[in-house]
Amino acid sequence: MADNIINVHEVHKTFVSEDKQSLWDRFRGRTHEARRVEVLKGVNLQVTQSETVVILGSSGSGKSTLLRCINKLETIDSGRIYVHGHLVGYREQNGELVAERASITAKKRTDVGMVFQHFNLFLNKTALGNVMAPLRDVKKMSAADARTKAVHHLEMVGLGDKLDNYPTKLSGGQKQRVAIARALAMEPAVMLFDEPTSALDPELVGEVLAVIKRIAEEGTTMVIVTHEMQFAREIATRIVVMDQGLIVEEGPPEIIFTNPQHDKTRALLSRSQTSPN
Amino acid sequence: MADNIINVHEVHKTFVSEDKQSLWDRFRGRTHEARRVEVLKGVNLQVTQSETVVILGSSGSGKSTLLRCINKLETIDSGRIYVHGHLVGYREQNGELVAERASITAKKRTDVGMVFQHFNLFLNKTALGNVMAPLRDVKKMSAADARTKAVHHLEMVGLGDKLDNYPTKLSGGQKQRVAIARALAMEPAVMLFDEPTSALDPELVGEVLAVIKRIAEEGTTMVIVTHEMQFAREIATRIVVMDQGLIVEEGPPEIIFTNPQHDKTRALLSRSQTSPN
Amino acid sequence: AADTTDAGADGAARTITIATSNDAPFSFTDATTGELSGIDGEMFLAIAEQQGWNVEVFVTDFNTLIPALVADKADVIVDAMYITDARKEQINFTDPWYMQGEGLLVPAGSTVEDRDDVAGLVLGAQTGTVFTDLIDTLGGSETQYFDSQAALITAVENGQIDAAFTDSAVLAYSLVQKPNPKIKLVSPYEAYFPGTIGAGLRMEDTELLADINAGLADLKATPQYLEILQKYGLGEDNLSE
Amino acid sequence: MEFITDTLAVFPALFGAVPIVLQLAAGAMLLALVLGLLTALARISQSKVLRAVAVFFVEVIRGTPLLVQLVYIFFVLPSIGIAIDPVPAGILGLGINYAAYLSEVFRSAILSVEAGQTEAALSLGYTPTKALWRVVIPQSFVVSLGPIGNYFIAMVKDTALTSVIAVTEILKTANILNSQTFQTTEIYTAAAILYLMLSLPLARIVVLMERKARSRG
Amino acid sequence: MEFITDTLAVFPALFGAVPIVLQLAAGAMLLALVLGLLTALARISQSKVLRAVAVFFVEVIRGTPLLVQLVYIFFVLPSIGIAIDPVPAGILGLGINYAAYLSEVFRSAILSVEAGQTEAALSLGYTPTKALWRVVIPQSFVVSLGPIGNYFIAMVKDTALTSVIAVTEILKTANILNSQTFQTTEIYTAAAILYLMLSLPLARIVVLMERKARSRG
Ligand SMILES: Nc1ncnc2c1ncn2[C@@H]1O[C@H](COP(=O)(O)OP(=O)(O)OP(=O)(O)O)[C@@H](O)[C@H]1O
Ligand SMILES: Nc1ncnc2c1ncn2[C@@H]1O[C@H](COP(=O)(O)OP(=O)(O)OP(=O)(O)O)[C@@H](O)[C@H]1O
Ligand SMILES: [Mg+2]
Ligand SMILES: [Mg+2]
Repeated sequence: MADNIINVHEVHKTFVSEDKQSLWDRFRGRTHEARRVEVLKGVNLQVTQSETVVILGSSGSGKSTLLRCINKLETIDSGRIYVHGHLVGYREQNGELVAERASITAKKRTDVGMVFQHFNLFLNKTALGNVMAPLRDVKKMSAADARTKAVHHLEMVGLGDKLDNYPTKLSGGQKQRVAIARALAMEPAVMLFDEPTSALDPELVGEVLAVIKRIAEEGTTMVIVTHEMQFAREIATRIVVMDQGLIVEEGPPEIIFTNPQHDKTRALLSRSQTSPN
Repeated sequence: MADNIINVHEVHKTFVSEDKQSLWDRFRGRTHEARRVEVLKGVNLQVTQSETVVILGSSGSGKSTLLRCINKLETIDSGRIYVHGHLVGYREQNGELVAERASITAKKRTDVGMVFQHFNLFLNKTALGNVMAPLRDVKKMSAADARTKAVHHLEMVGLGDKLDNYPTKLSGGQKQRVAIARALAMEPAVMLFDEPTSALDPELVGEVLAVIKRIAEEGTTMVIVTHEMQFAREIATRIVVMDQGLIVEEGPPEIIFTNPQHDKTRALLSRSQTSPN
Repeated sequence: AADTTDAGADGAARTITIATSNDAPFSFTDATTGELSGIDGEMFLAIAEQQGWNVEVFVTDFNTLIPALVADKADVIVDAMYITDARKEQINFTDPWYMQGEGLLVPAGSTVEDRDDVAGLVLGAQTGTVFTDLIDTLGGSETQYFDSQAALITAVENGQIDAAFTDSAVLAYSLVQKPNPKIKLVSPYEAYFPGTIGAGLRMEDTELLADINAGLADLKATPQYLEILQKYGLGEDNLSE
Repeated sequence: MEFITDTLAVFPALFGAVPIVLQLAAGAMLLALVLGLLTALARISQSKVLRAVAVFFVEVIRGTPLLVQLVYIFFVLPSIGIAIDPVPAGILGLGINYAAYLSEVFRSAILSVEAGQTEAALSLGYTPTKALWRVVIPQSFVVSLGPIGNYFIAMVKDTALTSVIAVTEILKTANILNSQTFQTTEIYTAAAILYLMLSLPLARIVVLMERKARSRG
Repeated sequence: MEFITDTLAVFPALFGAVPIVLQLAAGAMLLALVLGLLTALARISQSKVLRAVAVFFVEVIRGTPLLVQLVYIFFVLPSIGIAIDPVPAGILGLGINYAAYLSEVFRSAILSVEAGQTEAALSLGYTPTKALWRVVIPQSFVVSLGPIGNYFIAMVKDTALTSVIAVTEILKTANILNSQTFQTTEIYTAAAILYLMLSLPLARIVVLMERKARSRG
């Protein structure tokens, strides 16, 4: 298992949200019982070098939460998540998970690149500035080196001519490609994509998918959450189907798409066939 | 022509929008040339008692603008719009249109009821308050009479049990039905609907369309802009197709739907057949 | 308060509003009794009693006394105001009530012995008093103006200024009220500005001026006059001729 | 310990000034609300003259210190024959000053009410004026509640400035006490605490009102 | 006419006070920015103690009048051995007062930066602290620019309050002139105009800065 890049083992995750309280209750310090939703109910997933894992699942099934847990953007209740054989965000102490120092977590996170649905570009920086910033701030590269590297990665995603544009002057597809370049420039062992095209206008989806496809072909290890079935089928080396906080089916795309076993998988596939979007 | 409830004659309407100026230009009082868009290019439309006219047309063709002009929510460049034989918002003086007193326009507007895409319920009033407000403020009815009438109309649209709900506590379909009741309670000679269901979740569309259908069956004169083709076909006594500021085709639904003459009409109908929404 | 001077025509007692900056020991409302007190205060009360007036008190900063009078906020300034030519251009003064001069207040450890020693020091006075003119001539490194005598004294105590010039009576009185080891009065000290104190009135109120002058003359003829001065630490030196 | 008892001993005298403070704040707020709303209406009116007058008023008031405005009203206006007593002058000064700020609150609240609300009212036969008063302004008040409340708290504190125009409010009372007893520390500590006792509960109320208004939305 | 020439004649004397006003405002603003940012960071920090201290500071300062704070700093602090000259005391008082208000500006600006920005930074290997300083705070400054500018204008006007602690700023200069020449109307009119001359251009600049910041957004 140690040669897995990602190893998710029996992970449980519960969200606790407080019920909306009335004005007076709050004023008097009364708290309602919290509402607890178990979003991941014991998830297991291994990703090895150069795999392209595509996660499918209907809305609310826990796909985003799983990705966020891998990157320690969420805490987990129980279970273990190893990246490159190391726990991220925790130390193990007498079989319990204990939070580790933030600076150590930060260092480990550079092994995992993440691309968000809403891009999350730094709004006060140009395209170039976005890619350079972590190289300088985190990797401590010199300005010149960071610049060379950033330009290289921006050219790779076809944005060599937009270096000095601020995010507001970029289309959605361009923004997402900057976000991909920014993550790639950090040379992570694995890239996580959370619905990278679902915030894009239909005509811009293609350019981003093309970039992701090229990265996959170069052998980058990737986990991708997407609703683009056609794309999933083309790119995935393995399909993982989630439902209600569990992985209910997984396998190579040619099998999942032609011979789905689980009801949920069938429902997902049939829905995508009738309506083109 | 005088027995027409609405008579739109050669109406032109141009929107003038100023180009976005740079900070410095504004500061120094420099103005760019205004951008002028002619949205209505000579529209003619007559609506007689108990007709249900449905206006079709692609986005930007001027449908909303036409409805808004009828109710004098927009000024017009030239042409004449008569409601019940009277100009609305203007007096004619030496063949020119001159703005009339606001109080006179207000009085004439009570002849025309309008239902908006976004409902525009008064947010600080309950369902009942919304329907009562214009009865009291405009029709000067007593509180008791206004209340009786408001309750009656709210019951007619199936909201007898939601009288005391504020808009925030109503679903989209319920809000739209309150808006319809509010307009109907003023007993207008004609009701204008501007895409009354396009802001609704699909499952709520039906309840609103049912209400409109019932009103039509009671013989209320109506002009409806909608993209619901099936509904248009069922309800319309006449279909009017607009394109780029002009009425390009009109006729009874059975003819328009089965034997469309104009390219635009064919395009509209074919589009609606392939995609169910 | 403004136009009460005209009241009383119908025989009811006339009400006179006096303006004061409320500095002890000249004219101030006693914190415990609520009564108008002080040298000028008690003298005016004596005059008022004799003339049959009711007295109201209007408190404002010293530098706004004259504006307040001119703006009709009060009828008479009763606040140990020196009779000066500059002020006479704005208001009328009564006959002199008494005489007094300035004192020099310094921190306890100060070596200042006379006003000639203050050159190069940080000097302070109350805004609007005649002493602002004085300290401008003394060559201080800096001059600061305070809105009240209390603030001025506190500033010396705090070491924020090195020397303060103001009415000697105030300084003496404040040290009696709150003995303070951090400050001292320079003594002996001969006033540079022995001045004459009077009450101020609007130019046009000549009738009231005559009434007060008459009352004052009567008061001076009684032993009460000297008693009031002595009660607040002044004496025969301060009698006006 | 002595400090505490001395400080407590100051309170009774200061309490005497609280009614004046409340009178000032209440009177000035009323004036500010009325004048502020009128100014806001002038600023969004059709009349160029009204708009210009309103802008001029707002700019001049917001461009000069309240302290200067109070001095002006109290000492300068009498020279053109308008003599006003300290408390009315304080109410006038505070009221006019805050009217300028409140007018901006009202104006932006009125503009923040969706155009759809006005259009709905017009389509139902309201005149533009009636739509403004019956539909738009009531909704804008809900939006304005929070800012108005905060300005009221600021105003309670700004009553301290009226000490320069001879209003015997808390600070002036403290000054007077100080010039007789010279217990500087105790007196001003008590004054500060008294202001806190006035403004903190008000702040609490404003927060509650704001939440309430929002939850009704 | 005479009024106008008399008023104009007052200006040279008042101009002398402008450098002090600018010194006060600039110094106090610098202090307020630093202290305000620190307070904002304390309020959003993990430490309960820091948060409580910050809240206490903000509430006490916002609950008491600036005038009382200035009097306190100038007349009361010396009794515990901290004697400060008028101008430094004015800078300290204005700075502390505005720090409390700016801390709220910074806090809400920081919270208004989308969580996605922080998450992106974390996912790229920034520590939370670094993400705050390198990603969130620079963006929050852009949002804060307008409010900061407006507070600066308010501060320029509030320098008038330092007249009570013997700072010879514009109002104090006017008071001194007035007690010598008694030209009340001319002097205070000139003072009011001088304040307008300072604050109106500043207001213009703030509007421009705000628009500029928004257009970059
Ligand atoms: N911060 C949160 N607090 C409370 N509940 C949350 C939170 N984040 C997510 N959830 C809940 O967790 C569940 C799973 O969410 P998640 O975002 O992982 O779903 P998803 O599979 O990514 O769905 P989608 O396709 O809509 O993005 C949902 O029910 C969601 O409401
Ligand atoms: N206030 C306005 N200022 C400038 N242009 C406007 C304005 N309102 C509408 N337009 C323009 O007028 C044209 C017609 O608009 P209108 O809203 O009447 O179209 P429509 O047929 O109702 O379209 P839709 O189906 O999208 O509602 C559009 O190009 C629109 O951009
Ligand atoms: Mg998701
Ligand atoms: Mg439309």
